[in-house]
Amino acid sequence: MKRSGLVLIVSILLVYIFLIGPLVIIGFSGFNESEFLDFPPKVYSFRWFFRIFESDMFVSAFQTSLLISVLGATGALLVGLPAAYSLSRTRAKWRRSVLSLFMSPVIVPGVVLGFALLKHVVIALDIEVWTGMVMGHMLIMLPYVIRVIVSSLSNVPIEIEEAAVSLGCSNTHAFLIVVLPNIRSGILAACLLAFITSLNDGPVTIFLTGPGVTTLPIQMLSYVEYYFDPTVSALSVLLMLLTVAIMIVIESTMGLSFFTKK
Amino acid sequence: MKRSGLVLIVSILLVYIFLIGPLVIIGFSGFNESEFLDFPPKVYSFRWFFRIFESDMFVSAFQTSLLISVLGATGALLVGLPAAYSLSRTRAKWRRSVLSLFMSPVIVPGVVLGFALLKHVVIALDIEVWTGMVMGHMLIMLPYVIRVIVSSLSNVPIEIEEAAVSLGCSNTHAFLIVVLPNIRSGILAACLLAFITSLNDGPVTIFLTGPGVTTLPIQMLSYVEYYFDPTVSALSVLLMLLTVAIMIVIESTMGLSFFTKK
Amino acid sequence: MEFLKLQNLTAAYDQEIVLKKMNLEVKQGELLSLLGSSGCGKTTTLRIVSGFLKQREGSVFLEGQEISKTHPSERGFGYVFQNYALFPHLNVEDNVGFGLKQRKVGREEINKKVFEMLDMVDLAAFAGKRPLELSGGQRQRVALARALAISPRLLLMDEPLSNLDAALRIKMRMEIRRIQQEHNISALYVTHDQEECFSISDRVAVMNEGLIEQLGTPEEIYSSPATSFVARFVGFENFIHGILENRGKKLWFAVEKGGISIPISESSIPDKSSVVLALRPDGLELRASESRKKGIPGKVKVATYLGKGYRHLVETELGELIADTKDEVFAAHTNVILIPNSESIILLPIKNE
Amino acid sequence: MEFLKLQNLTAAYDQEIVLKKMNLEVKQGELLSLLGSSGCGKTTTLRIVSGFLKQREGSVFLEGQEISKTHPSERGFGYVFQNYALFPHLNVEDNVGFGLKQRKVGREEINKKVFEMLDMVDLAAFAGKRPLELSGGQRQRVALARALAISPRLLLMDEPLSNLDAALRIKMRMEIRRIQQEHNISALYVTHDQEECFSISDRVAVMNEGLIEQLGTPEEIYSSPATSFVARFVGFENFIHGILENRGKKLWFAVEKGGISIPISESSIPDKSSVVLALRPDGLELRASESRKKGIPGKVKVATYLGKGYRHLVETELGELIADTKDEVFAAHTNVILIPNSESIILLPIKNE
Repeated sequence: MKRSGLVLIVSILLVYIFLIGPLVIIGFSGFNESEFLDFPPKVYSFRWFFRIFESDMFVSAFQTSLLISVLGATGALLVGLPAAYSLSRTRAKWRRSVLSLFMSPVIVPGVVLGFALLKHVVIALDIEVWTGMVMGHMLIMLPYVIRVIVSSLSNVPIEIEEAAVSLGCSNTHAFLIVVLPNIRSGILAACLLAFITSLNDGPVTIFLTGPGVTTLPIQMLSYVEYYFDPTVSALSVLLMLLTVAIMIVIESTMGLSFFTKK
Repeated sequence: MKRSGLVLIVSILLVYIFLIGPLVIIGFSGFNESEFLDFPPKVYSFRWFFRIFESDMFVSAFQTSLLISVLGATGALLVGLPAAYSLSRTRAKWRRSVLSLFMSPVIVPGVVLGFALLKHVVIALDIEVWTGMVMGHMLIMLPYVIRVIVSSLSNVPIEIEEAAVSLGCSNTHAFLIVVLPNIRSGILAACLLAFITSLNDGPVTIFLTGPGVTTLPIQMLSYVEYYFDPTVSALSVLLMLLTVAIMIVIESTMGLSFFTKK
Repeated sequence: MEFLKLQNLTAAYDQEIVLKKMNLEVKQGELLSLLGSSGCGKTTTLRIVSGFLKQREGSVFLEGQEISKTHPSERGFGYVFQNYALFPHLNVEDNVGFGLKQRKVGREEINKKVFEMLDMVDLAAFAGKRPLELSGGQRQRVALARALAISPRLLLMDEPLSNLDAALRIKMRMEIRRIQQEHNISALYVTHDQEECFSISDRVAVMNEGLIEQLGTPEEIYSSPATSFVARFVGFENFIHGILENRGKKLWFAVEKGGISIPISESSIPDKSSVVLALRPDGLELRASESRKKGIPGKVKVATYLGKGYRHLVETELGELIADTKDEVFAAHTNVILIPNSESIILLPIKNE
Repeated sequence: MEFLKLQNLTAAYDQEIVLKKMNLEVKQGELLSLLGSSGCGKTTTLRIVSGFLKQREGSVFLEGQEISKTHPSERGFGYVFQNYALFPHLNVEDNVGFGLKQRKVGREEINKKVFEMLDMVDLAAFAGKRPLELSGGQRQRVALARALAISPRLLLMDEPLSNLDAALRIKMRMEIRRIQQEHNISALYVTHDQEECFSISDRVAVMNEGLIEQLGTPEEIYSSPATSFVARFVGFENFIHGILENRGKKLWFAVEKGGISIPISESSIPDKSSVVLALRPDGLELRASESRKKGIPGKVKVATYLGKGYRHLVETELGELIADTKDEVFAAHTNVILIPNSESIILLPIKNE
């Protein structure tokens, strides 16, 4: 039986147009020789891509972004892994439900979080800009890390730990030599997902930037306030390619179902 | 067997401190009579909450936010529902995988999306600020709407549609009188989730604001550039309360597992 | 004229062919079962008859009329799903009345018919309940009532009992059989359970790899399986390869290894053919090796208790054979003689594979 | 001295008590099964013995020593899980050698033992494979080899066969029985399947609601169940309430309704007691009502074919009774006489509930 009528085909098309359309346009614009928008472009070039790498401001912002994301991800993993483990093995429902509420990606508006961190932690405790930024990003990543690792742990039945214990392992030893090797890909996915979330973050970061510490998205924001050339389009293309590449890595390690689950 | 050793307890505590700590501090600061940070506050008051409602700028920004979110959610639902349905019933793997890639919440950096919309749609096609803003928010919400409805549809076995058809319904009729009533709570959850995502969005919106069209988070951003009193803390408290309330509604309609799934 | 006729049905998912030019006829008032393990094409057949799946080739006729192009909603067949597929948002009464409502039957009449159906499945007291409030067996009965409420021309059932526990399954299959017989309903029933299938069917089609291996009454299939596949399905566990030999008056089944011969009562298979001899575990008599009786010598590997008797795994020159006894048990490592009961023997032609 | 002794074990999840002062003793070299439906406490018992669950009260003794406080990793028990619980990232060889490696055994010795175990379960050729590359039966055998490689003092098995299909289940249970007997392993086996349990056990403890209903050899339990619960579990399907009466020389079982009396051979139950008479479906002989034999009159409601015979659901004054015949079949609505076979009758005391 043919289930997909005209309505369905149209709606799928609309989704593609809405979701992919802007990205296609931005792509064309990044490769456009001209500084103005003519669609489709008359002459294609890599001109604006070279411009990015010539510009000190973008290169150093990217380096900052990278460093902050890596440090933040490491911190989030160190705190998140044991938390995810105990969360996935606990029987106490209330603990699970409270934590899971905070695991939801939208519970804390980024603007609120950034503001809170700036005013009450960074300024109040007189913390360095760098430290504050890393802390902020660790906070953004923590929910992602925990959620992905919890989901990965749900595929490791508790019985294999018990099997290891019954064969002579201590509990900790069983975790290290039996659980950990089986959630390696989950941990990788968690880090990568957290990494791109952090890399692309705007609202939290905007509060925490300080002299010399600016991430790429924030730099892009301030760039377009003054210039209006396709450099940012080209940069967007690169950023998207990086994101897509990472997503494909996650998809191939964790399986397709990873993104369709919810 | 006691599985949670000292390490686990410490890590759970850290997670709570990291995730909830800033929110607790912001809460105290919102209720603090004084304009300066003294923790815990010496005198509590609702002073800053009243200030919000006295300020025209916040009230109108909130109205704008609300209107944009509602319109965007409606649009996202109209496009997303049929798309989600055909996505959940299709057997073609490639279509599923391509779409699911775009369903991932981080694939398109908000800054990139906002920039693309501004430069290539709003400016290029000379669209009104309002229209652009609603379109932008629809775009933010679409992935959430589709994912939640797909997940909700996965609990409605295709057999109940076939049962309806075998009893004399046309395909469309079966969808309307058998499928739709069973995903009502999923649709509600999808709309609410999309709504708060849109309400709290910063990076996309920041590009699309124009004269007279500013959302609450953006207004907060520009407020803290000039003032540094606890009004924004108080507003953050309200925004968080709203978010938590909506989350609790979703949790009670869709069940606890909704947030722990991924 | 046949009531339902399937002609040269061929079906495939993507590149994989799951039905190969299948032919089948169901008589009016008959319950015909499709029996086979998963992937044999039984559910595919049912889905083609229901119209939810399009065949690649072939036709479906109902009372002589081709219905291959009729939309499933217009075939007027009742369908009972494995997962019941009740409408979760409707109560039992509305579930059962759903089909009649679609047919724009008057409310009075719907009400009357619904309660007649609910009485039939003994659930009149549950009319106001939602499906989630019912037990598995009750849901199954509601699904049956719902399918029967539209007075279907044909009832299709896809493993309707497989989600129930053993005791309930036995009870429900008697119930389904009773209702089907009392109302003279023509039905196509899909299952993988041999006993369930036998207990409920007028005729059985044993399917394997998209083909019907054997079609017949349960008694025919149980006592004279036509192929090794069917034999295995109905409890034959010992299969011995050998040659049929006509030595004077008697027919003998001869195995090269060990020079063992077994007398055969009769067979339509030509002399000197290669055949497979099949025996159920209770068709092999076990004797202590001192008994000097003629038979297959062997050594017990394991003996296990089944409740109704003992099962022995016996190592012989012909391979491992399984033999059941009623009361006597032979311990592991005992030397024994296995005597085939010539009445229980079945000879099967060797299939070229 | 008993090998394993469970004394007054009480266990609970939150507020729900799942084991009630349970006592059990397992002998050296014996395979004892815990049989019962889900929620009866059988798995809880196994988990307490393994140490993965703490009892609320009571003690576990192994060879006279209390082990309740010993960590599971130091009990030295082999544990076979329902889902096998193989380590997915290790190959078969490393899975089986895992326990020995934890014990810091030398590499040479591990290698020798691993291949001895793999030979035993006939999987030596699969040493390099990962668990995911194996079939269900192979995984199950690896799990068994892994548990046995540490030469466990006690082998614990939790429904090890329930994820396998029927044919493999029968094969594997013979295999497990053979290995257990040959190596004289003491084992505790948990299952809900009566036939599996009987075929594999030296003794069986039938459990119900946290208590042992009956403890005995499979033969004892099959032929003389002590309670209706056990009787139902081992295939008794007819239960008739009545009174035991001593009329002169003979004992009679009398039912008020219909004035039906059934002669009883002997019973230790005192005269005039209320009892339940239990019969298997094949303990009721079916005769046409013209036969004038004494028995319970009834009317056939449904007759179904089982392969090995026919099953009849018969409506009588004593309720619905189930009777099996071997060859003869009585169609629905036939009037019949049911004659209880006095040797098959079992009398059970009435339980106060």
